[in-house]
Order: sequence, then structure tokens, then C-alpha cells
Amino acid sequence: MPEMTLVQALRDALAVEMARDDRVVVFGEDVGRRGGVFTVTEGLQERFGEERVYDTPLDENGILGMAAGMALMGLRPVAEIQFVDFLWPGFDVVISDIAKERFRSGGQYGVPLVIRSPYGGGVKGGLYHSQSPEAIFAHIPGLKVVIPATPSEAKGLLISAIRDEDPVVFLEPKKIYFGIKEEVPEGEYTIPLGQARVVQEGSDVTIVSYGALLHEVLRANETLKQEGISAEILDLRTILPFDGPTLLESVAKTGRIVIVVEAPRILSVASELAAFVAERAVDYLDGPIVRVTGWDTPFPYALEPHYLPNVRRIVHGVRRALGLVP
Amino acid sequence: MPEMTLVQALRDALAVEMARDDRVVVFGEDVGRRGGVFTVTEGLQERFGEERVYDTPLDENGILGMAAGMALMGLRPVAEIQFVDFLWPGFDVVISDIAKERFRSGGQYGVPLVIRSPYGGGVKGGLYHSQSPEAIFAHIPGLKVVIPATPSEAKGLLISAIRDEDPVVFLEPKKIYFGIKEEVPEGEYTIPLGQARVVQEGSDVTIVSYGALLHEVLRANETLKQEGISAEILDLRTILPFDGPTLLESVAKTGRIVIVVEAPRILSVASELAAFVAERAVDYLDGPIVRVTGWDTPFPYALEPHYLPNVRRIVHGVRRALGLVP
Amino acid sequence: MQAPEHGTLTRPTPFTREPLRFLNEEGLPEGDRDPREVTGLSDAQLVDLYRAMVLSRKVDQMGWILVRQGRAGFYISIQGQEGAQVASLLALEPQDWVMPYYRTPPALHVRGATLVELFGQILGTNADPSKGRQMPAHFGSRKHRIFVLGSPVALGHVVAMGAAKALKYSRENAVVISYGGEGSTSEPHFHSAMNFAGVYRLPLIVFIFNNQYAISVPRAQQTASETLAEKARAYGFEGYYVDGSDPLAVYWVTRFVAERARTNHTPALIEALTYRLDPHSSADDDLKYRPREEVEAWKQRESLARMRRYLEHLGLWNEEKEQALHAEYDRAIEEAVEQAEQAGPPDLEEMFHEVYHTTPWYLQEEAREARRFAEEQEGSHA
Amino acid sequence: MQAPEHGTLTRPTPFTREPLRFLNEEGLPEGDRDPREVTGLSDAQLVDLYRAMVLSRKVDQMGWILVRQGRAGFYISIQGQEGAQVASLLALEPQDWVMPYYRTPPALHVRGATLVELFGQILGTNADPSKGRQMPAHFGSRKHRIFVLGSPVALGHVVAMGAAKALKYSRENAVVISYGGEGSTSEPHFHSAMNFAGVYRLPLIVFIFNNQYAISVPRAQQTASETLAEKARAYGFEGYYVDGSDPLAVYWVTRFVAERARTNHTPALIEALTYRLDPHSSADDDLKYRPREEVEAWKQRESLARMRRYLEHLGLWNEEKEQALHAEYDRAIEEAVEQAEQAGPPDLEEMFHEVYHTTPWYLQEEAREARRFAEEQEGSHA
Ligand SMILES: Cc1ncc(C[n+]2csc(CCOP(=O)(O)OP(=O)(O)O)c2C)c(N)n1
Ligand SMILES: Cc1ncc(C[n+]2csc(CCOP(=O)(O)OP(=O)(O)O)c2C)c(N)n1
Ligand SMILES: [Mg+2]
Ligand SMILES: [Mg+2]
Repeated sequence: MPEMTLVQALRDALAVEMARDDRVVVFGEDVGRRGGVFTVTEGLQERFGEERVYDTPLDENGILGMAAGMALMGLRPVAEIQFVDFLWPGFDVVISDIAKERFRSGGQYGVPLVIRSPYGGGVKGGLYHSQSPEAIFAHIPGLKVVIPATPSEAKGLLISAIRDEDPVVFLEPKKIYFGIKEEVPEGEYTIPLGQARVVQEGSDVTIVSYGALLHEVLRANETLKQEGISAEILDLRTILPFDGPTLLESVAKTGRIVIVVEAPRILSVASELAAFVAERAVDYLDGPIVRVTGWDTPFPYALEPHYLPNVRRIVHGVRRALGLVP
Repeated sequence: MPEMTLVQALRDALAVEMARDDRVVVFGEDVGRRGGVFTVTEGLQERFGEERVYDTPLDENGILGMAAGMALMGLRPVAEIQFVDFLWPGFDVVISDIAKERFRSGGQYGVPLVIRSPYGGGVKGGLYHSQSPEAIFAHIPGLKVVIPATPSEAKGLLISAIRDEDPVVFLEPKKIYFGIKEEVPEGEYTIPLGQARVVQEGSDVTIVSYGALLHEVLRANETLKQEGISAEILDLRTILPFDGPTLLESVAKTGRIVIVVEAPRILSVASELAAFVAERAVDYLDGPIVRVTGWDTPFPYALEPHYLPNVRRIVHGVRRALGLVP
Repeated sequence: MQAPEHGTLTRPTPFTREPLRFLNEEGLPEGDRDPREVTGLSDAQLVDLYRAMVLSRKVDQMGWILVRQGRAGFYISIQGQEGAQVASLLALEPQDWVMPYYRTPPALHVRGATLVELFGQILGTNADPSKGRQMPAHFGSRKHRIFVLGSPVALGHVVAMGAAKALKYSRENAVVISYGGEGSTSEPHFHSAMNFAGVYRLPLIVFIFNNQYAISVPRAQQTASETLAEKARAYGFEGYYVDGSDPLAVYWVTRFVAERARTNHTPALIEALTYRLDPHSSADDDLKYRPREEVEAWKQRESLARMRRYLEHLGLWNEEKEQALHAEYDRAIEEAVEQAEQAGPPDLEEMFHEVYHTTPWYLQEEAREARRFAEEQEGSHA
Repeated sequence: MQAPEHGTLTRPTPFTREPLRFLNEEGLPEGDRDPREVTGLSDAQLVDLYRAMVLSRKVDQMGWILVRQGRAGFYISIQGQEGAQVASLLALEPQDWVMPYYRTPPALHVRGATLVELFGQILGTNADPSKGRQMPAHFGSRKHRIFVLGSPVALGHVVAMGAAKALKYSRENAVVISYGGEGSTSEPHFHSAMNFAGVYRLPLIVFIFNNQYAISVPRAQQTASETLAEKARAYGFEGYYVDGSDPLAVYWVTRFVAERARTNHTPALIEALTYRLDPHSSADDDLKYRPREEVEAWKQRESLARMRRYLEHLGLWNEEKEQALHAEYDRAIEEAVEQAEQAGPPDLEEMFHEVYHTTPWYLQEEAREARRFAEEQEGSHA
């Protein structure tokens, strides 16, 4: 199996699906000639032509409206939003149209489409090139929300997202676009949506994360191991609909849970998972449900190193869950 | 004190502030000549003139941009969005500009403004005249989110919101715009933002709610009383920044908590409060943290009576929290 | 409707200051062109056009009745726009797609939607192709190539643009027509739809009913542009300003731009000058913002009266035919309402279906929970 | 800059097909009008204008250097737009307000911002009036009536519209100018800003740098309208198409529309034809989408060269003065960078300040938590 970065794996996924299914069309700002500002779509226009891979005017609302309308007609649009921070001019299309199309039409219409967009911090991008707004999408019935954490995961999940009958917001952790390489299965390769991945089994505490932070969790795990703490690590992968059963199973085993996300804490995905566990598994719980998250502030520029959850904060969170610190 | 409906109390609050402070300007679709589609602004244009109360083109993005720019210059705009379901074309202004203005400018600028908008179900309004998206706003650092539950509360909170130095999303429970009358203090009357209201003290269980559903909770309380269950009922009032200390104090006393909101459950405000309690007060908890919410679907039309939390579901939720049912 | 040959229509003038029209306010032809020649409409087609307008009006009247009787929760009217609405729909081909707005539905029988379906939507029963999922005025039907609109004004325009892109991509010779009021031109969606349509040369017709008010806000406060049609310049294509109470002019312009769009993917904007004869909706009180006399004056100039007068002028219509038509439609509508109502309300489980293609685990749980509460409730009522 | 009397300028022609200009591509006056007469600029003012352009260029060059040295994390360039940027800023009065876009900052010394402040922003130190809260290219300063821009393209336009509404409400004789690239005209915010400005007659100038690319997307794929200035028609006011490499033409048009807006609240759109000489940003590789020759050709026609040539033609400038100016600015810039850097990074607590006017309880808790982790971290490094 070839080694790939996350960007390469995403490109590969797009190429595989475009070759297989000519309903798949890719567009967005600078995705054509330029190959995307992060090069995810590089080479695709040469290979598949300007009708299937093309640049758009600078208007996210137009991009998303175009995606919605194309999907309505049976195509499989994959729209890129250059940074998810810039999606909001088109948010009405997402929340009012895309998410509700199947329901409001009584199933007459559906909009199988993918909105791909880089998200998250770690690139010195300041307020508007760093945000993690997955919680907003995950509050909207009718959407699916997917975030991969590694190159092979990215490929398998993106192909599944393209094939899915429902609209998927596919957020890509730009921090690890290039930094991580791994072997990625060739050709068609899918990972089912809606299922969490057990990255490591463990018995003392469940740690749930996703995206770029999963790697920070894995680093923190080194410290935990040294301290003799056995963590069960879950990669959530699909944020909506999330894999409640796997989560409950894990907590039933460990009795402790720490949830690690980049977004501001209030109303983050960590909050939902915590609430879910507190509602369903309170009898298994031997400690507080701990959220390790970004702070409840806009994303800072100069102070970014102090914003994102890091090994120290994750380890501290685990100690709190275990009652080792107050 | 005069008796007022919620609509009358809101109108009174606007009139009081407009008379006191000529920086206060009111605008939105149909708020001028028509006096608002729910009549909240009726009579204000006659009284304060067309410069201070005026109609806008049909464009929420323009309305919110106008509000942001006016606030930036030291005015106190109160913008009406006709239904909060229609805010999204202007969401970029809210999330990217309004919420971040003070922070990104290092405090050089602020945008003290109020976005007033009816929200919530109970009026046979279907998918787009019924939604409760407060959780989306409450995930955004820099915003305040306020929801009143009675006429006098509406007046006191709206005046505080207008005077607040920060931007406030002020959501009005349209279901009870006209149905509830109560005595409302005359003239200037404020209720501090950020503080929950203890509607009723109790010892067995804490029930938190806000907006129109608070009244459903009060009705449920009649049943609970008959069953000998003593509920402490909190009206959250300010959704962001929410009153964590009062919440914790109550749960420390009762050991049980039920949170009742209209929005879909996943990533609702109920989730945040549950997570908050599960993180901070797990030692006090004698049962699961129960969320009674709308279902995780778009808002239905024909089936609306089965969507909103009602007395039966709230009572059931309390019984679950108390361990009386599984 | 049997179409005249493609590409045979003379070209209407874009960007006029006065609305294009054949019929004057009395319904009599003005100018030196015979509208039948210019539009290619036969006498039979003219009568069909009028019949469809009358049917739309009568469906609308029944809509109001259903609200007054408390059988429908809400209603929003087409009255004053029947001519432009019906004529523009008739100017399309079966392969074309329609993005309605909330005043369009009473005319959608033109696309083949049955009266039972239309009233099923208004009543929120199983007779609605969308299963009663939305408020009245939100009819859509895939088999008739009618999209399902949402309530946000103008949202349909930008989605219609995407549908037009798909048609072009798939090399289908079809257009998408997207309807809206003049208020919809203020929304961002209009801008995005127009700009993308211009850049990609899409077979999109944005059809604007300038009925002079957006609820209470008059046209002059909606935008400072001289005409709405004018706005097309900003996007590199043509806008047409047409008298919306003249169904023949509307037919001509729509048919022309639709044929052109099918042939060479040229988008177009149409502004049809009309007037809303009713309050904005069943929840509105229009006396608060417009004088009764203004409304009355417009009732004299509206499309039904004009078209009837024109047919009479041609000797194609008379009072007897009018009476017979009303009797026929009264019966049909009564029957349809009854059938639509009898289809009954959707099942409780319908709340949880089609949120997703495949219902996830928690929605299955919620469905069971909802069912349990509903049964308890019924139990306690018994 | 000392202003000529209000209302003395002759009116430029709106909606031209060719850009308005005085200077040809060699910097020599063309046509029969003396630009000094039309613009009212004195010889001293012409020299000031050029000096400000040179300073902007040199600030910009230092920006690139700071990125290359790893002292700044990112940079985005003004090069190719100095003439239009400086001239339009100089055409304003102190009471006017400026909504910059990300290419504007290197010219903001024209509004009185100090070099230390400008480099403080680039370096993210306490010398930034915004306390290092944003990426480079986001300079704003209230005391200079410069708004603080965000990164989303075009968002500034719609906020600037609101600011213009406030000026009109408060009866201040001032305008707001809002800058953006031609790409920004595609965004909904442009549409909303323009439409509201037209309806309410606001003292708003939307100033568009048509530098022919939005990152890699060429102008022709951005919109199908003939010119960008043309778009103003759709909103009921005038648009001006001007050669952005001719600072005198830009000064004239901007000054004219600003005076008019201050007097009678007439909004205006200005399209300045320019060319971006550098890659889009320090993160871009422009060779992927535009030929080197095209860039080189434009380097011959850009505003600095033209303006210098014109001054030389008037006998107001020579190589010696040029050298002296560069030496002067080199020193000033070096000093400013040093001072800006020495101001040091913001305190950790700054992350929690000014989220709200008064910091709520949980942010106070979070600030303490963050402090504790930071101290532990330092402890462990020690
Ligand atoms: C985005 C949005 N904002 C506000 C509304 C409320 N609303 C419904 S119809 C309407 C007026 C529409 O006017 P116009 O577009 O001229 O169409 P008309 O009703 O006159 O046919 C308004 C404000 C809405 N449905 N959607
Ligand atoms: C809403 C939004 N979408 C995308 C981006 C990413 N982006 C930054 S600059 C730019 C191109 C802007 O082009 P233009 O408006 O022509 O200005 P120029 O850079 O050419 O001066 C893009 C796409 C953004 N900042 N904001
Ligand atoms: Mg209208
Ligand atoms: Mg550009």
C-alpha cells in the first residue's frame, strides 16, 4: 500500500470516485487551475476536465446553492469551502435547504452531496482560519458530519460520504494535512459512516476525540501509560449521527470518560457526548465527565499555543476523571 | 402596575428606551408602517419618527450588517428579524463580525446591539416558523443570548439587553406573545443579564427551562405536586453567559436535574447544562441527568402536537430523574 | 400545451422602461401586432390559458374558505398574479423544471398536479406528495418536475441555479424557472443565483412578480434600481420588463427566453408587473399599509378580466361559457377537497422518516418514545 | 492633505467602457486636460502623494522580509495597488471612516497610523492597537477612524454600509469608504451593502480593486457583467471605472464622490483597474495560474513608475530625491520594526479579555486554568 499524507489520500478518494461515477463533480474557489489552496484537488482538472472540476466565483452561498441544486437533480457534487470559517455566507442553504430537503419533500427529493472544508487550529491562522464549528452542523437534523483523523481514514470516509444518500459536511483537519503519512489502501475503499473507531482498548478511562486532536490524545497516552493508566481511546469519526452504542459500551467498561475537542467548550460536541453519557450511563460512572476543549473565546492569533488542548491538559483531564486531582 | 401581554411588554420596553436614549434605533422588515408582523413595534414609528423606526428591504444580511455598522459608530440598534428561522442569510455578520468585533479589535470597538426575533413552536408554523436555534448562538463566544418567559421578564430583560455593552440575541417565545398577561412594572425596569430566576424552590429535583416551555413545566408541576414531588424550578433567562453557579447550587440541594427545551436534543442547550452538571456536580447526583427536548428532526407541520415537550413528557422525565421509571 | 416550433418567436426587447404588453387595461389589443401571431398561440390555446387562470383563481378561493372554516391553518394567495403565473408555466415544456414560490401552487395544475394533491398539501394530509410536512403554500411534486420550496424568501433561486447547472452538465435541453416576488431580489440568494447563472451561462429563468409590496414594504423601498429587470445587467445577461396582467406578453417573453436557454444556455431575468389583490397572507391586515382605493383600482386591471375581455373580443368566450366553466370547476374542487381530506393525517412515525435516507438508531428510539407518549395520551383520553 | 474647496471638482463620467485616466502607461498626461487643474492638486501635493506611495511599497517589502525571516507568520501584499490605495485615502477628509481590506494596511500611514503600529500588527505584538489578536494584514485603529477588518471577504462592505447609515443618522458630514477586491463583488455582502446604500441614500463609497484575479480565478470567471462599475445600476446609483494605476484619476473620482456623498448622501461604486504584482499571499504560488510574462508586462504599467515619470516630467522629481527618500524610509522602517517587536507579545490573560465588555465567571475560571497550565509548562521546561 502506498504511503500518503492526508491531502494525498483525499485527492486519491476524489479521483477514485470521479473515475467510477461521472455524477461526481468537484467545484469551489481555486479548486480547478490552482488545484485548491491546500492542493487537495491538484491534477483533477487536467484528468477529468473543466466540466467536472471547476472554479467558482468568490461566493460560498453560490457554491452551496449550486451543490444543493445539482444534488437535487441526481448528481453527486463535492463542493469545497476554502476554509470552514468562510462557509457562513451560505449557511442558509445548508440549514434551510440541504438539511431539510428530504424531510420537507416527504422523501421525493434528496440531496446527496459533500461539503468538504478544512477546519481547526494549529496553523497560526488566527480568528478566521482556525475555527472548529462542527457542533453547529451537528445540531441540525438532516445533516451528517464527518471528521477524519488519519490519511487512510480520510480516504475511506470521504468515499463513503460521496456515496451516501444524505448530505455530508466533511471537515478536514488542516493541521495534519501534510504532517502525517500512513499506508492507504488503493482503489475503492470505504469506511461506514456512523461508527466510531476503537483506536486502543483500555480499562481505566475512555478518551473520545477526533480530527487533529486525536494525535494529541495519542501523545498524551504515552504519559498515561507511564503512569500506569489504561485508556480506551475512541475516534468518533462521524459526529452526526454519532455512535452512541460504542460510546456507552466503552464507558460501561471503564466508568470514566474524558472528551477532547478543539472547539470552545460551551455547546461543543464534548457537551453532547457528556450529556448523552450522563443521561444513559450515570450508573456506571465513577467520576466526573471531563471535557478538555478550546477556551470559550474567539480563536486567538498571538496566543494560539495556549488555546488548543495539548498533552498536559489532556493528561490533567484524565487525572480529574480518575479523581487523582480535584 | 398595568397588565400586559408579552408583545405589549416588549413594545413598552422599546418605547421606554427610545424615549430615554436617542441612540436607540429600531428597524427590520415591516416594523415601521405595519408595526411588525406580530405588532411588537406598533405605534413606534408614529411616536419616534421614520428615522428611528423604519422598514428595511427584504434582506436579513443587510439588516444585520446595518446593525453591526451602526453599533460600531456608537448607536444602539435594535434589529428585528421577522422569524429567527430567517436569520441565516445574515449569519456571517453575526458569527464573523458581531461576535468577534470587540475581541479582534483589542477592545477598540464594540457592537452594543440587540437582535430581536420570535422563535419556537406552538403556532402551526411548520419547518420555518417554529425553530429554536438558541444553541447555535450560544456556542459563539462574544454573543449574549437571552430568552424571556413572561411579560415582565420580557420588559426587564429587553431593556437590559439594549443597555448592555455587548451584542445580544434576544429570542421571543412567539407562542406566548399574546396568551399570557401579567402585571409589568412601568417605566424603566431592568433585570440583570446572566442570572437565572428561581421560579419555585424545591428539594427533590431541579427543573431548568426557559421561554414558552417554562409554562409547560409549571403545568407539569401541578401533577408533580399531586405526586408529592417537590421541584425546584429555574428559569434560565440568559442562555449565554448562563448562570452556572445558581444551577450548581440547586443541584447540590436536589441531587436530580431535568432540563426542558424545545430544540432538537442533540447539541441543545439541555446538552450543555447536562454536561456542565456532569462535570462539576457528579458527586451530588443521585440519578441520570434527563433532557426533555424536541425530537432530532426538522420541525414538523401536521405532527406538531407530537413534537413539542408537553406535561406528560416532562413528568415522565422527572420520574426518570428520580429513578421511578427506567 | 402544444408548442409552436422552436426558435420561431420574434425577440422581445430587453430592458425597456415601460412594461411590454399586447393588451391594454381593458383587455383590447394595442399597437399594431396581433398577439396571436407574435406568440403563436391558437384560439384553442388562448381559451385553455384562460381556463387555467380561472381554475387557479377558484383553487385560491377555496384555499381562503378552508382557512375560514378552520380546516387549513394558513393560506397565501395567488390573486392578481394568475395571468402571469399560468402563462409563464404554459410557456414551458414538460422537460423543464419549476421552482415555485408560495404564490405559485394554485396554478400548478398547469404542470399536471391534481387538485387532490394540491388540496392535500393545503390540508396537510397524506394526499400531499410531501406527506403534510410543510405549511400550506409549499406544494412540490417530483413527478411533475416541481421542486419543493422552503419558506425562506429567495432560497429557491440559488438552488434553482444549481439545478440549471445540472441540466447543462447532463446536456438536457431543459430550463429551470425560479419564481419569486420583487422582495426576493433583495436577498443574497438572488445575487448568488444571478451571478453564477451569468458566469456559467445557465439555462435559468428568474421570474419576478413585482406585485409592488413585500408584505407592507413598497417597491420603492425595496431597491433603488429603476426597474428590477435592469438588475440583469449586473450579471451580464438580459432582463425583460413585462406587464404581468397581460398573459400574452408574459407567455411570449417566457417562451422566447426558455427556447433560447434550451438552445444556447442563456439565462434571463423577467420582471412581471402585477399587484397582489389580497392581503399578504391569511395572517395579514393590508389596510394597515395600503389604501383600499389602490386595491380596488388594480382589481379593474387584473389579468382575468383582461383575458376574458380579449376572448370575448375575439368571439371565443361568453357569459354562458363562463357559467359552465365555474360550475364544472366548483364540482371538481369540492370533490378534490373531500378526497384530499379523506386521505387523512400522516402517521406519527412520519415525523422520524426521511430525516435521513436510513433512519439512525437514536431516531428509531425517539420514534418509539413518541409512540409510547401518544398512546398514553390516547389512553388517558379514553 | 490640504483639500481644495468642496464642490469645485468637475464631474467624472460614470459607467464608461474604458477606464478614466489622465496619465498614459508611460506616466505622461494624455488628452487635453491638465490633471492638476481637474484634481486641484498642487505640485507639493503631487510629491506628497508619490512619497506616500513609495512608503507603502517599502512597508510592503519589509512585510515580505519579516515573513522570510520567520518573524511574521504570514503576509499579503499591496504591490501594484499603491497608487489607487494611497490616492483614494488621500482624497478623504479626517472625519471620514475607512473600512480597509487586507491589501490596504501598508498604506494606512496616510491616515496617521504610525509605522510602529503597522508593524506591531504584522508582528502580533502589544504595539498593535488590536493587541495582536489577528493575523497580519488586519490592521485597524479607532483613533484614525479605521475599522478593524475580519478575514471573510466582503464582510466589511455590509458593516461599512451600517456605519454610513449611522453617519447619516447622526448628521455627520462624513463618508465611509469600503475597500475590496473584484472577488468581493460576488459575495452576498456586496449585494446587501449596495442595495441598502441605494435605498437609504447612504454616504458610502464601495471601492473595488479590480486586480484581475481572486487568488487564481480570473475576472471573467468572477462575474459576467461588462464592468464591475456597471453593477451600481442595479442599485440605483453611479459606478465609475477608473485606471487604478493612475493615482490622479483615482484621486479625482474618489474626491468627487466623497464630496458629493458628504453633501447629499449619494453612494458610489468605484472600480479601479489594477494588477496584483505579487502572489496572492505568502502562502500562494501564482505561477500555477498566471504566466510570468503577464506579471512582467504589468510591472511596466504600475502606478509607482507612472507617477514618478509624471513628477519627473513636471520637473518635480529626480534620481537624487528618490535615493534620499529611500534612505529616509529605510531608516524609519527599520526603527519601527525594532520598536514594534520590542513591545513584546500580549499577556496570556489577553486571550480572555474583551470577549465581552465584562468578563463572565467561566472565562475568569478558564483564564486561571490557562495560567496554571502555562506555568506548569514553563516549570517543566526549566
Ligand atoms: C428570508 C425570509 N425573510 C422573511 C420572510 C417573511 N416573509 C414572507 S413573504 C415576505 C414578503 C415577500 O415579498 P415579495 O418577495 O415581494 O413577494 P410577495 O409576497 O409580494 O409575492 C416576507 C418578508 C421569509 N419568508 N423569508
Ligand atoms: C468569505 C471568504 N471566502 C474565501 C476567502 C479566502 N480568500 C481570501 S482572499 C481571496 C481572494 C480575494 O480576491 P479579490 O476579492 O479579488 O481580492 P484580491 O485578493 O485580488 O485583492 C479568497 C478566496 C475569504 N477570506 N473569505
Ligand atoms: Mg411583492
Ligand atoms: Mg482580485
